[in-house]
Amino acid sequence: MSDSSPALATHNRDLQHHFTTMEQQKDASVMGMWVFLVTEIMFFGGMFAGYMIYRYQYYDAWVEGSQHMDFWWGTINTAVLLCSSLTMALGVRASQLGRRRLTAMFLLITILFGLGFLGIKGIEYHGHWVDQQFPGTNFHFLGPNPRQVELFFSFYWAMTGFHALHVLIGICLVAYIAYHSWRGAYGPDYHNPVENVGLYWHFVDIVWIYLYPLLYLISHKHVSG
Amino acid sequence: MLEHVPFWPARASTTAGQVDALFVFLLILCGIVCLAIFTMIVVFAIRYRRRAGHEAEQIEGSNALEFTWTFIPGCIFLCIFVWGAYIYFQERTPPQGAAEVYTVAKQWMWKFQHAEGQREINELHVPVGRDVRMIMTSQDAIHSFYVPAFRIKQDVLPGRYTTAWFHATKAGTYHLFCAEYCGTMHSGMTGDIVVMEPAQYQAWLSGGGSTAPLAVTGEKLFSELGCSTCHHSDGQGRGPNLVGLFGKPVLLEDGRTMIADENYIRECIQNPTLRIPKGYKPIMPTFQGLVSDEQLNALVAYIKSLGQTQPKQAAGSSVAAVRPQLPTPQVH
Amino acid sequence: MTTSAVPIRERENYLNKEYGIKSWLLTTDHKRIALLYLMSITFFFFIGGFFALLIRLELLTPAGDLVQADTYNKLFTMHGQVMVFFFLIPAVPAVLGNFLIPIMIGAKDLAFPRINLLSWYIFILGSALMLYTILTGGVDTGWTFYTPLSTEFLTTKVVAAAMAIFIVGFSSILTGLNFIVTIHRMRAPGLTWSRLPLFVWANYATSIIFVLGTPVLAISLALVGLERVFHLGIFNPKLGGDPLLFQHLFWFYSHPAVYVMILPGMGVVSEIVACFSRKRLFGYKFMALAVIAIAVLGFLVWAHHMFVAGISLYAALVFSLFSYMVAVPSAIKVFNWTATLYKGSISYTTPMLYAFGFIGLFTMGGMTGLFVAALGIDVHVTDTYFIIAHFHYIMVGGMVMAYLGGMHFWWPKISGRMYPEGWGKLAALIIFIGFNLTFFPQFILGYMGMPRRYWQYSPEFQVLNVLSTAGASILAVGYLLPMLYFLWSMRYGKLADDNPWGAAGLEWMTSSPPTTSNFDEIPTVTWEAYNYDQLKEVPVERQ
Amino acid sequence: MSDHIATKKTYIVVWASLMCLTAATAGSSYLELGRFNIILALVIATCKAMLVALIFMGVKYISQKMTWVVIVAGLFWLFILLALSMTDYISRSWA
Repeated sequence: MSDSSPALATHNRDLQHHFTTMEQQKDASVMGMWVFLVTEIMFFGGMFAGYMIYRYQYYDAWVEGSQHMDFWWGTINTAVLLCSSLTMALGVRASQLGRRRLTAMFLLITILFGLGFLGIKGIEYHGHWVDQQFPGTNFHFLGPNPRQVELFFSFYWAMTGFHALHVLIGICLVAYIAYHSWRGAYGPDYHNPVENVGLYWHFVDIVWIYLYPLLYLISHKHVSG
Repeated sequence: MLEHVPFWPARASTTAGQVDALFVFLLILCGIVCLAIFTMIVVFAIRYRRRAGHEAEQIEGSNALEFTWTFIPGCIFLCIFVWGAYIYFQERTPPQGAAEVYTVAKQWMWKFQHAEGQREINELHVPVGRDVRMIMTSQDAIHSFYVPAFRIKQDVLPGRYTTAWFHATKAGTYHLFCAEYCGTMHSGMTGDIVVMEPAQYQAWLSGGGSTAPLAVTGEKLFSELGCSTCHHSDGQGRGPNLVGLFGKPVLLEDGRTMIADENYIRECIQNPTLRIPKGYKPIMPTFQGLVSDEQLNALVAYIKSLGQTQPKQAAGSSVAAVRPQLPTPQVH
Repeated sequence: MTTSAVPIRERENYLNKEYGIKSWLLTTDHKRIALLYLMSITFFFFIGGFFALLIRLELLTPAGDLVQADTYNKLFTMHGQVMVFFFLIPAVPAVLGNFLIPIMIGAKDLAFPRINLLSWYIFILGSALMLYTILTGGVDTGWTFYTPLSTEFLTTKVVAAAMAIFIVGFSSILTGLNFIVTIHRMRAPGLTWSRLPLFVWANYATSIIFVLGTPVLAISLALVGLERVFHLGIFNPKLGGDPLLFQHLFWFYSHPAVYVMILPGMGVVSEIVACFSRKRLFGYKFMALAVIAIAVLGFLVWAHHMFVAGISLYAALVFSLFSYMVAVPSAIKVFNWTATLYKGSISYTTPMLYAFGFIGLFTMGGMTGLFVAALGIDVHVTDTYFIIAHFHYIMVGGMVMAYLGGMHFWWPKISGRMYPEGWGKLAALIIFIGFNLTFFPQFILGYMGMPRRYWQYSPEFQVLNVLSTAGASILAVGYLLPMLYFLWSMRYGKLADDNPWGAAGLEWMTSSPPTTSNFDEIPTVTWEAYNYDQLKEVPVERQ
Repeated sequence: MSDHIATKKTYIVVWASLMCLTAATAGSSYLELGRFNIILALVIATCKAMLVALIFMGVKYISQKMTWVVIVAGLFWLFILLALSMTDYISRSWA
């Protein structure tokens, strides 16, 4: 709360006019970001609700669909995202320590991991497209319950698609932050943007942590890619 | 008495009386409460109007009052809930032995198939004094079967059956409305429910020419589509024996149990491999797109009629005569 | 309360500090952004109102004779979408809330001024898309976008409309986020939670709904868009998809959205009733608790829109029970407002007239809510004019009354001028009469069984429809009046004092209009909210 | 500013455990556990999410209690959405 006396606040170029102290500013920024992440939980939550309901109704079709996921690419992609989270965390740490070049470097590696993730996702998407596993008139499936499997693929594309969109947005944000970090916009006193982008990136990672078992690992009988 | 109230809608079913009773009760209750609140507001507003020499008295509030007006309305609300739920429970629980009318809704018309075989469009004849159960599905968007005089309404969904039932009490012609917005001519998707005295209804039934009961039509389809090659009534076929299946629980391959209701039978015809009974192979082809909704209704009516010991309707009896009933269904 | 010797006109304030388009379009001042919102939503209010008038004119006769069936369907669809998403939802939070919350809590601005501006630009982007939808042929899904009608059977601008609402949803999310953080982190020293005005509490509760509900609406509309554009089959019954899933997701937000449309109104009315009774609100703590309870319980009732839709019997029971639970805090609020009047010193100013109107109409709307929450009755009246009347009593009778009441109450603060009191009272009266004439007959129509969204109808419904249309034309006059005299007063109105009503609250302790930073010095709060015992009454003749 | 700064080692240990858990969840899908497959997978996923949230996102080090309230509220509302919509589907087939 804002009960710390304004007199104590040393003037700081990064303190916006409507805040009394840097601490108040930072608290507001952190809280704002978490509230935003809650909206993201609910955004994906809508799709998870649909996924859960249909999985309950059409479990066999879900197993069938899951067997056409690319197990290895999916697993590798999980690892890639986890690595990116590590470099992101190290980047934020570097900025807390005020080491701007190091921050920018870690952020750059994070971007590379992010691009790698999207690249692998692209390979997977391409494979599904070629195998006529994109819903609609083009969809073609020979196994049992083709319609419900199409439903599964609708969820696969929608959920991973929105997730990939978030990764893409994340990459842009990290790039922006990396640039400004390199230019020296942040220091040990003021690095809220770096932290917030970090939070966003980790959140997107958490979404994938759930998407991975829900989409790729429903059944043990994998068709390895 | 309510008949004389201007604008009061006609009442022609057993449900209507129940709904009206709760409605009138709520009208009186809410009327009294509203009146009390409005009177208090007016009285306070006049009595404590701002004037010279009068000052507001600061009152913090009163926990006792707050609890009172939390607790008492809470209890009243609970009673209303129970009453409303009771009516709804009855509306959603069709009585045994009701006459069945299969309904297909589409943009923008109502198609009815009586179990006796009569077909109607935008007009439905039913007798006074008999339970009638509507088994409804939609061919396109969501529609809603709404008969204000019966106080019943049920959305009609594509891809599955929803049901509603009523027991008409008064002869006459009543509105049938589509109550769920369904596109351009939503307001034109109306029809008439013609409630007839039983004798007249019988006359109407027999006057329609020679129509085969729905189950008989279904039986014909059953063999035409080749269903009978696998579904033997002796349990020796590649598919499960369907005699006596209806209404029984079915143990599925994945360990779940489902009741073989109309929706289950419908689903099995359209997506045969989705809910396979235990012990059977997923070899049945799908009939989605191959049979129309009307044909599907006939098939369902036929399968339901199989093995009914006490034929409850004309259709049931005629089919039971053709198909000897077998004692133990294989699927349970 | 510091009426300085300098004439008000010459004192620097947020309006005259800078001039020019740029100073408005690039402003981060919450007060200026509130005015930007005010202009935007007023524009949409009249568009939506125009659609409503056409609908009422069409329904003057049973035959579909004024417009084509498709046109009529577009009219009610766009009336609903424009009014709900582009007027009612942003009305009080984005205009009055934006203007007042920082001042009421003694802050210089919202926590994130640039995000506040961004939210307005997002709103404008969504608005542009909505206008594009309207101008290029419109959309006829109904405001609810029910699948599979919206995904498979319509050829109108469904995707554009869904995108428009998707986008304005983010504007609400950002506003809600900003309010939550601001109320938590920016309160003036001494302003504890139990000292906050109820308007702030109400907007806080609203923000909770914005943040937790809106994303679910966003994703359900996005999925409708994907289904139309890329033929994904999430709700497609041919693939085994369930159209009811869409309804679940849609109402998960859109039912709480009803509380978005009423909670801030409750906040406004609480301020007005306290001020013009010159009393602390009766049961302040319960009032604050009640708004939070409504916001939370409001999330547990959504499927009461689906009692006849084909949901399970047992789910219907659960949702009906929760619906009655949410009625309890609403009842508490009505009782407390009434009790506040007791032994007050009540003056009949325009805002107070609106507050009376609000309490009356909200009570009616709430009471009829008891009817529709009763499962047995809902089966009969859902999707009929009974529902139309019920939610218009809440949303128009409640929210629009509160919004107008609030606009009159804070107009001196916003513009620095007084509105003409006589005209104000006249307009309030016209609106009250017009409203009841428009919507009361619709309750009867609904119980008679007239379904909603009907372009042509059975002749026995005509008498009541004529009454309703007559009421709507009166209502239209009532709504035009305030806009005209507000505009007039901006130039010719009497200059307002800093605290023309003698009201409590930090917003009345700064100048009218406030300076850009709201306060010369951040106040330290040592008093409870609504400390009318410590305030001097403004002489009656000066009001 | 008194941020808690975690050590590099902490982050690397967390990352290594996340990788192990990923391997575990991938491996567990090869076991035939029936419906426990999904439960196990979700338990592991939740452990991973907790690690990321607590350490990488620094929830563990945040002094504000409000952050916890916000997170719990978000998860609780997600639960409302999932649980209440599921009540409909589960009970539809009840007689």
